[in-house]
Amino acid sequence: MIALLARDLALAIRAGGGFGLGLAFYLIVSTLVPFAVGPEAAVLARIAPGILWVGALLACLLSLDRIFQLDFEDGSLDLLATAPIPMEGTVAVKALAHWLTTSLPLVIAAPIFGALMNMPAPGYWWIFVTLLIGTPALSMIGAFGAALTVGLKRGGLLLSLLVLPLYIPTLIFGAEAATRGIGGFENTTPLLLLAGITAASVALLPFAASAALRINLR
Amino acid sequence: MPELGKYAGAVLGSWAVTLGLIAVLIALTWVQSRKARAGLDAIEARRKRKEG
Amino acid sequence: MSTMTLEARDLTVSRGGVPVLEGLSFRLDPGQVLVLRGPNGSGKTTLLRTLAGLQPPMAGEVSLPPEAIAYGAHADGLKSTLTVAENLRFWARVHGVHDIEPALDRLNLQALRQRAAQNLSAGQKRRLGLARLLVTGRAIWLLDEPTVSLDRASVALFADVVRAHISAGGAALIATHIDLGLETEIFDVTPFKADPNAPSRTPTPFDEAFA
Amino acid sequence: MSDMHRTKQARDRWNFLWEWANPVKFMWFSGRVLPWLIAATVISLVASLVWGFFFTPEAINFGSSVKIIYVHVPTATVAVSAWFMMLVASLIWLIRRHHVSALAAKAAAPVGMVMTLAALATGAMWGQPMWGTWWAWDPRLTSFLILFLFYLGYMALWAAIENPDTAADLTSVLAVVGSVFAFLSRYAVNFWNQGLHQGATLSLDKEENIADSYWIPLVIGIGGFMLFFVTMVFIRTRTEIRLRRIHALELRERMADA
Repeated sequence: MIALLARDLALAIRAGGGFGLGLAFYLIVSTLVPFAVGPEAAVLARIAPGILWVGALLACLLSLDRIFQLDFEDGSLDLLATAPIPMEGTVAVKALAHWLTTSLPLVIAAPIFGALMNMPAPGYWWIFVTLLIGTPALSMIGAFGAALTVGLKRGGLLLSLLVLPLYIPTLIFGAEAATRGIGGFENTTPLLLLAGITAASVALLPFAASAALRINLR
Repeated sequence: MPELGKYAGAVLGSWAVTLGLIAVLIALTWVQSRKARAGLDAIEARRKRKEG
Repeated sequence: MSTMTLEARDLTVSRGGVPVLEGLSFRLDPGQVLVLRGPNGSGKTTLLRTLAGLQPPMAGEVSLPPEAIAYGAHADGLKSTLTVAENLRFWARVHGVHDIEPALDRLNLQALRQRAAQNLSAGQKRRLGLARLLVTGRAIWLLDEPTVSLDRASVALFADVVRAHISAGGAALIATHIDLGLETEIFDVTPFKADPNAPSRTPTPFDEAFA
Repeated sequence: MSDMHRTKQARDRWNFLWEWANPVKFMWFSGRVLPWLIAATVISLVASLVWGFFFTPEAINFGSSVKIIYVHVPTATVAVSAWFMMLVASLIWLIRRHHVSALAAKAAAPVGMVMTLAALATGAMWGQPMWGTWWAWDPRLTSFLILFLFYLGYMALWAAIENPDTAADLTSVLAVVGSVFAFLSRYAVNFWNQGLHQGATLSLDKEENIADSYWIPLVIGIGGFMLFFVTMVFIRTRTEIRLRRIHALELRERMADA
């Protein structure tokens, strides 16, 4: 499984694109929002955590279809399915690779982009923490969606349609925890719920995703 | 016709929307059902001819 | 490897819910090479995928020891940006094997080991795909047209590899039209073609099994 | 020993239920039942709608707007029930591989979606005069919007996959996972906004102290919309079975030609 992780990371690094594109998209979204809502600092500061969460979610969505698509096309997935690694492990490792290459850079960049929106000081910390806790769920749910649509020719748009509703609880708890934290309110409850969603997704969704993959390989 | 007062628009509107949506659903279901029935009849007839 | 026998009993395989081959019974013992023959679209690939466990059989059963199968498909599962050695090392590590040198030697890939897979010719890619079989450490090879795009010398090389594999107690089931010059048995699947209109399959207009 | 025996007996006793999952039997049974079902649907729907529209008094606080509940509450009830039915049917398909079950889930989705849409539209029209806005991010409204998105995704996945068994498998997996997330969303949305909506819609009657005059037509209406749902699912499942049969026969013809 470490071999698979190492390979996926090597591929992402050599293909370039991987981190760069998602990060650039995130930056552009964060830049466009002030143009749309106006430069007023107070307004921007108020909506910053929400925008940063939505932006991270969309940037994460961009590269989801590549989690399994390339391996499906070049036959690697067939060979992995007959390899001694359980399919659930393959799914979990690929979701982890997606998190490391796409989501983690977003988590690190989010506080910096927060500065563009006049986010108050505690915001840097809270946006980082909530994204750090929440993005593994985004990657895992995304891997499930990618597994469902891997055999389809134009699966990209369908993938968004399937995955975005599944992102709603994560988004609500993540943005809520960040907003409350910035306002200086108690935010243990949404943080715990966010962590709960991440833990449950990482524990259970590999089974659903590997079932979907096996169905698609038939 | 009962007197609906100031809510007439809302009441009539929601009834119209609901009944309209249901009508569309029934029409769609009916058309699909007829098409499937005709298609199956055609293909079964073709099989009969081939066998007989 | 005395128990490494693959056996199919009264097997029916299906593609898209429709049976393509039915009533297949055969066994593949260690040291045996079985060559699958049959026209294009006759279901050889479907049969191999079913035996490899990628799809469930429609009827009948397959018995084989666990983790004994190495499947070689049309696609080699190579990553174009990785080098020959990296590609091979990946599959070796997945299967818990550490030494890739013998496989590189046997398929004459040593000179190419640092070349990225995207710069290989079709035949070289195929050789790399076949080298993958050696690093799986598995006894029963299921190969789907393994000699496509190989020149005559490479086919001979491949035949040597298969010969060495079976003399070490392995076995191979190969779908190919080429004569490999091996001691092989031919298994022609044509007679087992499923009759889509067989009366046994459509007893009533709406059978439980739709297709 | 006796325990196992008893389990087996219990299983035999319920076996007749599963036989209805056979397409032949389903076609026969649904063909026999449908005329009665349609009659019952028409009678109960007409009764409740006429009663609700013409013969209910105005509520003190709500005026005639209270009449909207006779379309709003039943459509909302069916919208949620339809998703539950699809979840159960998907599980039956995944576990017992009865084709009719998968097709019934597929058949129910458009009905559920239309009901969700009707509940949303009537809710918005009720909200406009009452809350002064068409749309509020109220937990119940929001949950229904999310439910609508789930219906959309489910139907889009069915439409996108060519092989019918693969489509049945994948949509069933989606229905199961989606249900969990829909449930989570319901709680997340509650947490996120406490809302303007009536706590429980039926409690409205109690405040007015004239419970029965609102209640009886509403209950008949819920029953009528449920019957309507069952009728539609029966008809649509029959269509799906026929389409599936056409698909199978065409495949067979193509194979025979090859």
